[in-house]
Amino acid sequence: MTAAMLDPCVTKNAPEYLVCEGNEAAALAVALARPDMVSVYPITPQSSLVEHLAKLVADGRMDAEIVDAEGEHSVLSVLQGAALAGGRTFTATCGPGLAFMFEPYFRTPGLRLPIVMALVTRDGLTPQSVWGGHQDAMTVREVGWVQMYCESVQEVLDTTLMAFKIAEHRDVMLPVNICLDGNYLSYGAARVTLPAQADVDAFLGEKDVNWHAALDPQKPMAIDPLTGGAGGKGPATFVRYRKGQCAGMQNALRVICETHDAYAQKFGRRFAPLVEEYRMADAEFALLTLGGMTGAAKDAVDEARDAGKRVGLIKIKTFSPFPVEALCAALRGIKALGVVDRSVAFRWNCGPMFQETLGALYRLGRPLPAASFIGGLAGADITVEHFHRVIEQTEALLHGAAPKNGPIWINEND
Amino acid sequence: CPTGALTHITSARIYNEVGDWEDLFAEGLSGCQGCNTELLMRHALRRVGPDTVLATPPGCVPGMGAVGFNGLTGTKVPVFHPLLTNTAAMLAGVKRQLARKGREVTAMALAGDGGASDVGFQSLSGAAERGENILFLVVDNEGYMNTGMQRSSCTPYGAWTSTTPVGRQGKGKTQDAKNLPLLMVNHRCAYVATASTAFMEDFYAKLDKAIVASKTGFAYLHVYSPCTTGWRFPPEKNIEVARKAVESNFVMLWEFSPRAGLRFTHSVEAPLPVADYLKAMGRFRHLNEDQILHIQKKVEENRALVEQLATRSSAA
Amino acid sequence: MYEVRLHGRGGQGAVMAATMLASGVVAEGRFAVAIPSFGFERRGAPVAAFVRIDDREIRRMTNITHPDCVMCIDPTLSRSVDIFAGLKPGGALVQATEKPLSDLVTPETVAVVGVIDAVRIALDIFGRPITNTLMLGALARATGLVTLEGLKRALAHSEFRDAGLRQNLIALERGFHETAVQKLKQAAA
Amino acid sequence: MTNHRAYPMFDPAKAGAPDDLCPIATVINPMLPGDWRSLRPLVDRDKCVKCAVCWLYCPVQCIVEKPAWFDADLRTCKGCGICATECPHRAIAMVMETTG
Repeated sequence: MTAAMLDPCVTKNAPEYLVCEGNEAAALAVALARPDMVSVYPITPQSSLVEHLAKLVADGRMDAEIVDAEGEHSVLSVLQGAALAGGRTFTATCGPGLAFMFEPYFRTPGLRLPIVMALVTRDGLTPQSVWGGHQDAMTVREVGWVQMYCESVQEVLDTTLMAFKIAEHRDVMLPVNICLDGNYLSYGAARVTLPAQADVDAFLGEKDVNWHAALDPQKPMAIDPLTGGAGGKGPATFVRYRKGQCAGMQNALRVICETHDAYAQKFGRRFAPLVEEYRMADAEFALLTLGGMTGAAKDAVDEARDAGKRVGLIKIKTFSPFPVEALCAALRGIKALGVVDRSVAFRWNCGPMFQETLGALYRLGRPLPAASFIGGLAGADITVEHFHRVIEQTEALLHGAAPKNGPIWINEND
Repeated sequence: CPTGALTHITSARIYNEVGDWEDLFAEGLSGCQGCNTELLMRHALRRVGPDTVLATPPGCVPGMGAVGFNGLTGTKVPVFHPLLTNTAAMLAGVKRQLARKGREVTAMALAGDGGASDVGFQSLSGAAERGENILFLVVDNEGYMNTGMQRSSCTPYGAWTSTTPVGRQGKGKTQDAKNLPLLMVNHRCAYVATASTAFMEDFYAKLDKAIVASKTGFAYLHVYSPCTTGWRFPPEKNIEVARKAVESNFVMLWEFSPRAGLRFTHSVEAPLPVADYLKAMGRFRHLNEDQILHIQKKVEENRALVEQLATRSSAA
Repeated sequence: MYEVRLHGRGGQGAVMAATMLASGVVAEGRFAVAIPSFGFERRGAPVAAFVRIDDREIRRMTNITHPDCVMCIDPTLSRSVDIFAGLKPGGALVQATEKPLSDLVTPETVAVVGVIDAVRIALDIFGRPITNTLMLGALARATGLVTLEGLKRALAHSEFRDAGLRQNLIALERGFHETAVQKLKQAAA
Repeated sequence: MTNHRAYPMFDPAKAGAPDDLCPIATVINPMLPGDWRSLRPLVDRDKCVKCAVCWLYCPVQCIVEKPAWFDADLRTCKGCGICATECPHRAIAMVMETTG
């Protein structure tokens, strides 16, 4: 458990491993990152994350301003102000909270503020649901935040630390979401290793978040003047900023890889930065997964391998910016693909990751039979048994079965 | 004339004190001719001074160029566009972070009545409840003037706006205005006051108190700002309209602090009939007798309510 | 991989017991994952939590439908909940009850039973019927899944402090020592 | 509150801030609205007692002090006429701008 882990005097006697839920792992990482300001508002399944943060501050183990704002809209607004005044900032939300936060959320990437936010993913309303699913994160995937999905509690902790480094990198300067599956990762507890504070300090380096735009009386400037319009300098000025934002997103692909490398060197834990290839070397077909579902999928792949099926798994970690090149590289050798989404792309009648993958397949230049599976909606479990069926149905494509027009609903008959 | 003599002394006193201080807005801002908002914000920012961070949510203040356009700015202190909805929250973040670094600055908002009383009210109320150290100045021109003179919850009963138009059926706004400053009193802010540019000395005194109060709590200043364009009166009549609003008790000048309670700073004991005020502008031209009566009754009700609060305060 | 399902009522600490069990296992250098069932954990309402234990890293973050062991920390819960649902043949039951072993009715899948009059002991220790740490001691005794030492280390690193910690350490000990364990003769799995 | 002068504006080039990140503005708008005027204030220097009422109420704050009177800076005066209306000594008249 947490047990004064962050007090340098106590760290010496801390256990080698602790067991904590994903929300607590994120909170511990935030404390290690020494933010200046954390603003919070409770919402299921994120609430325990902000409770852990509040407790860390109340116990004197974290030196940060905690602003209990009156709603998510103000939560992110407070952080925008703090970041413009030079603060390292963090918050967390999900589902309806994200929807309410949308106005400042939509604006953050354009301000180029390196705000870090845990997105404890939750399915969308309606039907009324308080449970996990990726619908909230997928709905905002085009807004311009960097979004990385975690598979394990340890990865939540490590990715949260890396998120600050990635967001604040001068070539990126974009807000980052750490996406962790509501329920299964947020409340699921597992063994994690906590890095030492001194190592984290060295890894993250000096805070310098508002070198480009500051609200400081001694450096007067106007932040976000009216820009654009159809005449004069407007159009060119606006395009310049938009291109800058696109460049930041593309740079993020490189910086995410560099940061994962540096993290592995410093802390000895290596996670695939963009796309993980699991048992892909001689795979004939593969599953494509995202986030907390991946562990069960890997177990299923291992069992299918034992049964002689040449199946592999590709996991997308960085969903925004979409890692087109890395995904194409992973897809190069296979002949059929099953894409498992935990949310719905209503416009395309498939999963959002499936839809994005179709774009990558065009880039690959090789047609590939692929099926869209949708499961785990509103807290439903995607079990090893479910993945066995996904493997069977994907394998059928290999043998000439025509891909279904529309998604295959994993939990339809549970 | 005695009034003139009084004004003479007052104006000279303010001029002698602050006339040399730098106007912290650009020389040229594109407020309408005779814009009361431009007048009050130039005075206010000069008084608050350069150690300030200024928030100007969408409205006439940035609309006239305070935050600038394509690389040009209209303000000499750091200034930003919050959203219409999050001024108080964003400013709270700025102020807290600068305070954390040991910097003493005034975090000031110049917000319109719409962004404060309607869509931005949650953020305002939350920041006031948390006691954020902010000077929140609301420019009340009783509507969304920047977007084309639409109704806000601060628009008074009977007023024509572009969304409460006058026609065969429509006779202007059918509801009374929300009393935002009294709502802020109910938040027990460190300081709450109403002001008018027709009473500059009163405005300056309240600015000074609000600046001090904002160092340790939430200071709220509600300044009535007659809008020549939206209220339909000639630009040169601006101060006259503002003055008549006070002299008819349509607008009352008072201040509140939790310790001292509420008190009138300029009590009008023998008010003009409100019709004299209403006649001064085009937005009330269509009113029938019943409507004028309704407004007169509301003015008296409001006066009685504030009087009651003031009496209770002085008794306490 | 060994899978445990914990049953209790909201407010009794079943979810916390799951995390504590995982901590105890991890304190011994092995791997564990604890997952609560996701509902509205109102005081008194039935709740469940799941724990997976293994010697290597556990990847799946899913619910448990076919547990190796069921632990029920409330004596009356089995009246309203089918606590044995999906239990694997040869499974274990750890039950809080004032009944003697001989009075316990169990399905054929149960091969090992541990019982303890946890409410009485809890009232003795805490003055309140908090049975979760007691039942962890009982689980350790009945299944050998985790050592008492591991659980103690988990408690020491928990949020418990001072008197609360001392009481819970006593509860662990008494849970371990006052549990009656019986291996049942049963049909082969 | 001892300082009543603006600090120098931030210089993004000197700070190494690229011009394609957060939109900022650091150059004061040089726009002067004097050309908006159709009427212009004309001060009767004999009547002016330098009471500063015109200065107090001028929305653009364009009133400047002269040795024995107050006058309007016509680069920024928008010609609203408030000064003429409010002058307690009737020392200001609004007169038509001449064309050309």
